Amino acid sequence: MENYKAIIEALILTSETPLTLEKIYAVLNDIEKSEVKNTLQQLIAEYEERQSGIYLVEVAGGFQFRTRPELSPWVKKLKGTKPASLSPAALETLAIVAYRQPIVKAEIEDIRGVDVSAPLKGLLEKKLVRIVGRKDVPGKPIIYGTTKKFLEVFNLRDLSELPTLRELKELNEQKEVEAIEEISDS
Amino acid sequence: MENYKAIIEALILTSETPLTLEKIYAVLNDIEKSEVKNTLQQLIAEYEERQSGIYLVEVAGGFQFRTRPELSPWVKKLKGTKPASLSPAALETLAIVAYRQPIVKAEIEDIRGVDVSAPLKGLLEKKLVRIVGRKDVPGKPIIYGTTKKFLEVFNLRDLSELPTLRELKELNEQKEVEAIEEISDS
Amino acid sequence: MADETTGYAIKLDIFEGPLDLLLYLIKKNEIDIYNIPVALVTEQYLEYLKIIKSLNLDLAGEYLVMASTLIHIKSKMLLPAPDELSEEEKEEDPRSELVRQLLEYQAFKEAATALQGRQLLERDVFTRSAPLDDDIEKATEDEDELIEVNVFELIDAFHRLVSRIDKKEYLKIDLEKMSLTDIINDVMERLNCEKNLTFEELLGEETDRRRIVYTFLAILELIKLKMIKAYQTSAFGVIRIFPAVES
Repeated sequence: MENYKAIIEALILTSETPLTLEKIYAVLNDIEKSEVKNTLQQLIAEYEERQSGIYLVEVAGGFQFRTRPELSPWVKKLKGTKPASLSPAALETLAIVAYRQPIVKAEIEDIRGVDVSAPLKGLLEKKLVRIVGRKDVPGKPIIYGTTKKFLEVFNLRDLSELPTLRELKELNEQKEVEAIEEISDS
Repeated sequence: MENYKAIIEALILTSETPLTLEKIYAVLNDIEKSEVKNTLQQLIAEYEERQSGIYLVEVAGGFQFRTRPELSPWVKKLKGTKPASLSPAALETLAIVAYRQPIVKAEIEDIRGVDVSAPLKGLLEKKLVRIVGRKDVPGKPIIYGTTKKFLEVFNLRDLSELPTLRELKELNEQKEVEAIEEISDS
Repeated sequence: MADETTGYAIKLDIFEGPLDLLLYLIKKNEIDIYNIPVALVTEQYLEYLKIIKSLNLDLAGEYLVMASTLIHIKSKMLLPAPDELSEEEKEEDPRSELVRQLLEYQAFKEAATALQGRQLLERDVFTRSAPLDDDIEKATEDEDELIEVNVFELIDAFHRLVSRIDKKEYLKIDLEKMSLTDIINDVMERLNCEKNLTFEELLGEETDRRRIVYTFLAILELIKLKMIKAYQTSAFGVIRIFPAVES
């Protein structure tokens, strides 16, 4: 006999949304529905009894592991240390500034084809981009460049360590030869 | 006294990547480091003993809950998708980077005897390999290394957990045999 | 063309390259890798290349390079009889470099197989994949927030942009340009602090010729971009540079 309890526990852990009874039935198609329900109650009771940091809860029509509410201060503290990622818009804007600096906003927008006010503001707040100066042309536009923190985040000694487009293109091209005339006769 | 075990268990569950000791220390700043380590060992043993569907594993420099390998058929059935696997070319390239890092592309190609552009790009996209910097030789080629995700995916605590290469052993043995032969000849 | 994501390829891709083909021949003939009969292996190797050719499949150039290496070794082995050689020459087996390469490659092939045999995430073992609880918001907006992104993502993003807009002038990014940008950034940073500078002040103790040339080029570039202004007090007096717009 299979260890249904272990299987159900594994399924709950890996499910992206609260795991519904229907999904459990579909995976374990040879098991009685009442047995699934009993096993789930057993699991809930076990986690309750252990008084651990995790509990199994029935939520949104399914089952899910959650951290105990009283532990939320620590969980929140951990979230504070979670690295943020950049949105695609921010990443593209940052790439333009990094490779084309010193650059003004209009030039970034010319390349991206859309307004970049929001991503640019975010990058300034994250201190990845800074104001380098102003250009002495009508409107005196602000010039942007990257910061020391930018180098730190990307683990670069200086900007010349950035990979070039040619190097990226080289990775896209696989060398091949078709003819083997020369050797086939030897 | 706080229930440290419950807190650590909750932190591991909520962390998206293996939870490092450093992060635990940062969240629980008033606790002895040795106590954190003991608690983790205790938790690992508890999950081992329960023989449940989940186990706690030390991987990629941190701790993570994972489903037991023998349950993978059911989890796969739930997910319904086939996991993307690496081609032999990508795996060989990855093995070379893992053992010989930091390494430049030309060195990988020397070992494999073929162009590695395509597999290398695939590994960069999958975030199993990363750009480490540039080598200070003419042409300043890009240096590659493996990522934390590589350790996570291949279930390694750190790089030192990689098994020794057979070639090294064998080449050394061969040298020894030759040395002995030379001695016996003279 | 080989498709990296599927791992399937139409070209004779049972072999990962010439070394892989050689290892196969060695195994097939039950040859001692330390004592390869080069004539036999070369013959079979060329035979395989002919098959590939007859199937009209693309062949990586590396296969041809290996073919000529094999022929070269074969001819060297045919030359003088071993006992006519001195001790020193004897040690120099023409096959030794190839053997070393084969052993090294074989070791990595095995290492690759070993990696594949581990308990792989998302194949053998799985982790929690539910998104983080919605009710727990991020605690504080940290001033010195950690950001997780790598250089490859950056160049890849830039590449996507460039291919989208198809403006060739944006392709002109090379090490030289980025080195110049480094210095442009330095100059602007110093000007922000010190308001105005002479070329000599800018260089300071610098004696590296390359750095001096680059600094000069950086100033010319900044003047062209109308980001700085340069003034000379007299015909041969010192040149002083200022930010083009006072901050």
